[in-house]
Amino acid sequence: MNLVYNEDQQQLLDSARDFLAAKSPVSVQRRLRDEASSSGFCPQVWQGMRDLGWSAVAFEEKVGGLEFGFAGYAPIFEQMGRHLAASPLLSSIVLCGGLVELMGSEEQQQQLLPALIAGELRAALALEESERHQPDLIKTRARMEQGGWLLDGRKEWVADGNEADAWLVVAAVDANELGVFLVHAGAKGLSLEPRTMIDARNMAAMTLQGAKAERIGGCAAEALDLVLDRGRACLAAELLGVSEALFDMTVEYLKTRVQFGVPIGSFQALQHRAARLYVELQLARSSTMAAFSALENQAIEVNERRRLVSLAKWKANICAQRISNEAVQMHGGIGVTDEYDLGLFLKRTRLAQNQLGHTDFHCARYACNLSTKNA
Amino acid sequence: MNLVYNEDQQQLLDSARDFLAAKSPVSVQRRLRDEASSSGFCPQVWQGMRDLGWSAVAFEEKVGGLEFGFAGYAPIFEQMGRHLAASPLLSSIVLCGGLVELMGSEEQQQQLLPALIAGELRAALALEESERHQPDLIKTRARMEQGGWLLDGRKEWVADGNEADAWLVVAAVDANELGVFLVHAGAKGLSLEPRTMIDARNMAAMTLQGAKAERIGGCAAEALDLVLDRGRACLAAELLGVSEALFDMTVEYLKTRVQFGVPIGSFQALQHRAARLYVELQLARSSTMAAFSALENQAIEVNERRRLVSLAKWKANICAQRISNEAVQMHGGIGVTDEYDLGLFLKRTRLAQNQLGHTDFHCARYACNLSTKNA
Amino acid sequence: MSDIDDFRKQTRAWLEANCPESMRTPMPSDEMVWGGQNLEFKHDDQRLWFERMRDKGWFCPDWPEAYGGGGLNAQQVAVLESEMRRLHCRPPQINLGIWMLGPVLLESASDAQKERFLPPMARGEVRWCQGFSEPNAGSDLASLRTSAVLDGDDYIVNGTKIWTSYGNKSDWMYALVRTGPMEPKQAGISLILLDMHAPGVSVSPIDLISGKSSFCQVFFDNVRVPKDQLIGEVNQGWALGKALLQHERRAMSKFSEFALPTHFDLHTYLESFLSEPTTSADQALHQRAIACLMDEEAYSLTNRRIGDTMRVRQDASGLMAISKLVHSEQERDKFELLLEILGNKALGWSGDGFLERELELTGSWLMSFAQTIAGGSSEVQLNVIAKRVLGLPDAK
Amino acid sequence: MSDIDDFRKQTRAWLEANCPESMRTPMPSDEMVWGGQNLEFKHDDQRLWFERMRDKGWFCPDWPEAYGGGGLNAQQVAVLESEMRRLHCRPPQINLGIWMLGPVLLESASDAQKERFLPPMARGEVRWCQGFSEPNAGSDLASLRTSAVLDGDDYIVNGTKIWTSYGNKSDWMYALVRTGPMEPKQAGISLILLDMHAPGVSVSPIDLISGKSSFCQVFFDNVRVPKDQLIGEVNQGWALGKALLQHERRAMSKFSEFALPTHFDLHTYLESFLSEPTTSADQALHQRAIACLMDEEAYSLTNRRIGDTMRVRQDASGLMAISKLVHSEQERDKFELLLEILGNKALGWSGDGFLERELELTGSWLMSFAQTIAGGSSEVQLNVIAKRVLGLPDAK
Repeated sequence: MNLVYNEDQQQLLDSARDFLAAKSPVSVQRRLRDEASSSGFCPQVWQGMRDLGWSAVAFEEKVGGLEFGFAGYAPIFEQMGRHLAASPLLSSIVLCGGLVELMGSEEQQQQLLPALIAGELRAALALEESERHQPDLIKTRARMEQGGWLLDGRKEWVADGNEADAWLVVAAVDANELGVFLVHAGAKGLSLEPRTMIDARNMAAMTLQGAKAERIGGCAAEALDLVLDRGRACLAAELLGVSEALFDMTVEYLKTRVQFGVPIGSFQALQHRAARLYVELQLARSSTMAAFSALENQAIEVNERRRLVSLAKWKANICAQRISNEAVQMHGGIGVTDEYDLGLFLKRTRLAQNQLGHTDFHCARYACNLSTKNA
Repeated sequence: MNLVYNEDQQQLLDSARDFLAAKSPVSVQRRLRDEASSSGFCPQVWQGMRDLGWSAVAFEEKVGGLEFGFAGYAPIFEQMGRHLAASPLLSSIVLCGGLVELMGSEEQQQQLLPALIAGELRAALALEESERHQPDLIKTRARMEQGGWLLDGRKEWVADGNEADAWLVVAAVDANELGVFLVHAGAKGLSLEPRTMIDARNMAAMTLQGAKAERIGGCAAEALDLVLDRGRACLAAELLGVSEALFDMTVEYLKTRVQFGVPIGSFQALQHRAARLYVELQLARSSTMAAFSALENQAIEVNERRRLVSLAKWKANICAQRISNEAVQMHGGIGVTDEYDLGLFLKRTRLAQNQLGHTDFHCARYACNLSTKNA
Repeated sequence: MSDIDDFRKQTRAWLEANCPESMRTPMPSDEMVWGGQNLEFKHDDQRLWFERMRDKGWFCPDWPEAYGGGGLNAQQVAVLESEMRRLHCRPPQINLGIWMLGPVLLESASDAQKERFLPPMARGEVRWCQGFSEPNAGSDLASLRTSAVLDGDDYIVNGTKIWTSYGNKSDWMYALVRTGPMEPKQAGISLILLDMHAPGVSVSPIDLISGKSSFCQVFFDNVRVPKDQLIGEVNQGWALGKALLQHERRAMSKFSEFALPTHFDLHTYLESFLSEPTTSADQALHQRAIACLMDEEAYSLTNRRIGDTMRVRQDASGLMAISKLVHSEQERDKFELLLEILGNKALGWSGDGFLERELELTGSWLMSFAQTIAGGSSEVQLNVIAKRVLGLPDAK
Repeated sequence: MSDIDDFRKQTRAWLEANCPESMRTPMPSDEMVWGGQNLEFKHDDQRLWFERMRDKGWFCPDWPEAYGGGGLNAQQVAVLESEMRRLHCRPPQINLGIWMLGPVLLESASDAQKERFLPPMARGEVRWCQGFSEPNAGSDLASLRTSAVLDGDDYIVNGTKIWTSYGNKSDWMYALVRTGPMEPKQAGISLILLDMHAPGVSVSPIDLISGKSSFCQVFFDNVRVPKDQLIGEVNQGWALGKALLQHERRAMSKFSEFALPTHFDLHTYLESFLSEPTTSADQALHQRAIACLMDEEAYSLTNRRIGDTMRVRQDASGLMAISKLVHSEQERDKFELLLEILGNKALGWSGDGFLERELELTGSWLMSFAQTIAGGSSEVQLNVIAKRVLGLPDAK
């Protein structure tokens, strides 16, 4: 386990920072919101990310990947958080691409992965059926008719679900088995309703009424568990980046805002609170680094991977919530104005906190996977 | 509901403060500890309390009581907490006296209550069978033999159980019914083992092997619930007093201890922490006052009484834990020395916190009794 | 029967006869009546209740009758308030002028000023806003820079005020301005009254993270203010401003007492969304919500204790000092919990797919961040508790 | 094969041959070997291991061989440490002199002083204690008052030191004393070494809330200290003291690395006492314990990250600055939770009815309060993080 970025990761971090600072400053996100963008991301930025190889990072060469390893996503998502950059990287590449890679037949892989990597096919994962993450609560059913699969059900919260080219839908094949099904845009019996969220990104509800689907692989439980863990680690890294951005803005504000003739950062009560936020940030970073290490480690026990990923998402959630609240409070009035960027970061934290498992979810999951810790 | 002391309560408070300051300063408690007192309280102080009428406060005149009302115990226990005074007032009067008053036959009342009030008979309640308060978990059994009751079982934590003249033992009569049984000192089949606790008060484990007992009244559930609520309110008041004593010591220390050429109370970080403790203290006081009001109110719904009493004990527990920890921390080195009184208060808080329901117990109990709140 | 019992009897009878039934129900925020030049009523009962209370002089029951008040003594005011509470009467109008500026004018204005400003205020004819904060003077109010320079019989006012509630809907403003030099800061400040329709005044509502808001920034570009609209002595306005803030705090607590219990009753949400927690994650969330409810009840008991304490004429200043801090933080914490309970349902911004109350919850959550900052930030409250209540020493 | 690989191979072989099996097991606190004049060994393996490491010079592997050290370079020391860790070798002795005073002597003492003090230290013949804190100089160390006044060739030392660990078992003390005037405070302080057996030195162990302790108060009544036992320049000891505290922090982290994983593994207790929480109260407690465990793991990962960061030669000072704060507070919080989990079982003081580990837990809980104060209180740690790590400005 390595808890600092190696040279390759550091290079990725630097290039991600330079690219996002230049092409995806927060103003881009603000404009997407003000223009009520239906996709919630900027196509040019997404193109730029692909040009930098971000969509290929973790895949094998035979499907067009770079074989860099999954840990490459730690610096990338961290920087996406820092710059508040929206993109379909998580939905289309990490989650959908990951499922195809792990479960798809040779043919499906060859057909889908290069297209996903190239951005010719943008896919979104249709999993959640309730307002909080419950990956086991799947009521959407898949049935076989005339040799083909048809899906019935409703997915409430499909991230990046609007205007996607395809969706991977998690559905129950029978009482004990979950499957993953590919549904293409325009399929009969498929309808989507956009949802406007506080982070102004792309979210949709989906109704499936006998929608035609192609099954990807077989029993999904294991692969889904792993792919969701990858997604959780990416969200932890994003939250870490968001938190660091908020923290840096706040420390800078404490140093420059003058009240009563002195910088407010000289007030000891604020100093101690800032110091405690720094502590939280460091604990969150260590946990996130460990989660990525666990995901890179082929030999790791499943329970240990789960435990470390849940630790990371739990801690990143807590850290982001606490830092965003304190950032607003320490900024005072200006922090609650829409004009200032802080609120945009705050709003993003809550979506990312809730996605793929809120704080209590991961606390409970950690407990369930604890037994091997000392084994 | 009245949330401030009325004139009568205020007089009780003043007289309790004067009496305890004169006769039961903290040094008395320290001496009891150093001498490893087996009773854990000072007989003269207990005599003085009875002379002041504290053992008679809430009883009816016909059994020698003052009919002052139960709310008289709020100022008394608050002051006992403030002065760290040990006495059998809770065990012998509030709990045992209360059960006899509520459940006993006319004859039992006439026989027992005047003796309890006069201190001729000191009784203790043998209830708990596990290390945390679980009033429903009673494995001690009562059986009838030759027209008399015999008890079998083990009580682990009997407060003021050493050297008592009698005990009220809570035992199961059958699977659905609890009863209260009077066991006298020296009964065959009864044995006690003293336990030396960190607060140096009186605690014992009790073994019952066919011990002869007299039943007090009938089904105990309802009366026990009420009497335990009274005890919880008294403990909340005691914890409030302990917390206020700790808080006052701390604020005084902050004003006088000089470091870096200034009183440490001028450091803003400590000021804000002290201010937050003050807030906790006020919330705890309001809740405790409401609990006593609820106990005085004959017309109150049982659920509302339970809810308010659990709120008070919960908040007093939290407040005491937080204030005791902060008191030690803000005192620095001197706070952890045995020579300084602070540690004696700290140690008492944890026993009182645990007695008759720790924090989570009362949180859960509050939830169970919440439904009538808005009804 | 004593005089006061007699007064209680009469008051109760009058309220029962004159307060329309519909004015005895909880008041949604969009049914508040704001006094001012542009009075608006949603229905006749509101107007009836407004006019009847106005004609009794009971918008400001403790003011002298000469200025349009009710002329009641403190005991009678307490009776009136308790009787109104008993019947759940809504306040007939909301008026910052009466609650905050009025008492200061009564104490410190000239007779001519009182005669000019108080009676229309008492009739609810003027809507007042407050001009204290500035972009660079937040918690450090005394560093304000809006200047008022004497030019003949007028002050020429230049500068800007921020966080002025309903600045865009108000008729007049009471403002702190700098009439003297910068140092020492407090010594050069005066309290003036100015007409929001005067030339050179412009108002921009401020967008908050929660969306549109009632807060405004007000700009003054060579606004002429006749010098007889300065209250008290020149350069002595700081004390008046502090007195005003005291009244503001009292008004705020009165306001929250009258206001409808928040739409966002955690208990109700808990019953709807988490009544039978099954997973251990849900149980943990449930427990945290219960703890939050318990703290809310402890706070509401503390508010009752303030009343009980004052009733027996004991000092309630310590309790009053914690009230805003506790309430605003509890609200924010409650919304944070509601967000976790409702998950994505509480993270919508607009449009289909969300119930109105869900969107309202999201807005109220975001607005709750402003509440721990506006009207004296939590940090200022903690300073006040530490220094005034606990007597801890100043730094250095 | 590179030199360092070669060194690793040799070291591994030597350790495997020379470290007795029993010295490769976790070390209970009562099996620590303390170097000093009164060496005590519980069994022969301890002595063997002590003597073999001593003879290699590996009590202080990085010191010059001339002073009895191992003469290893930084890379070799790292290899030695990692190999010892690999085999779970116990430290052969605990010696504050070597870990804290030694490096300062190497940097700042005269040659004569080095020759006199370092070799016996390197052989583990002297047990050292630290004389910094005083009753009125806690966090504000520079306000210390113990005086050393020159009288011929001796300093006459008067005053008192507090919180001296094992003052009653130590042979020598390094102490900060005041040789110059009070103002400016830091400028009049010197570092001296003194013999604890010198006339006029008396020592009283301090009783803590947890009972007997290893902390002592040391009193100096006209103690004569030869002036060649003053290290560095007169009145320039403050910088040396600060350097010592830096070494103390590093030693503390080494110490905690070597020490037996705490007896009080929350996870184990949780499995014994709350493995199947049934009541909702127990579930809440269980959840809080899990959160506590998670924070513990996040901390232990952070400690690993310090190592990883240093390995790639990046700046780990920020992480090191949080370490003591986080660890000591987590320990206290963990004990608070254990108290709630064990209820009355964790509230016993002595005697029958309690298991030894229960009583030990109670003592450790009480002792945990001292850990957030001793060795730089949490408040001092927060100041350091705020100022040195975050660069926030000083007040005024």
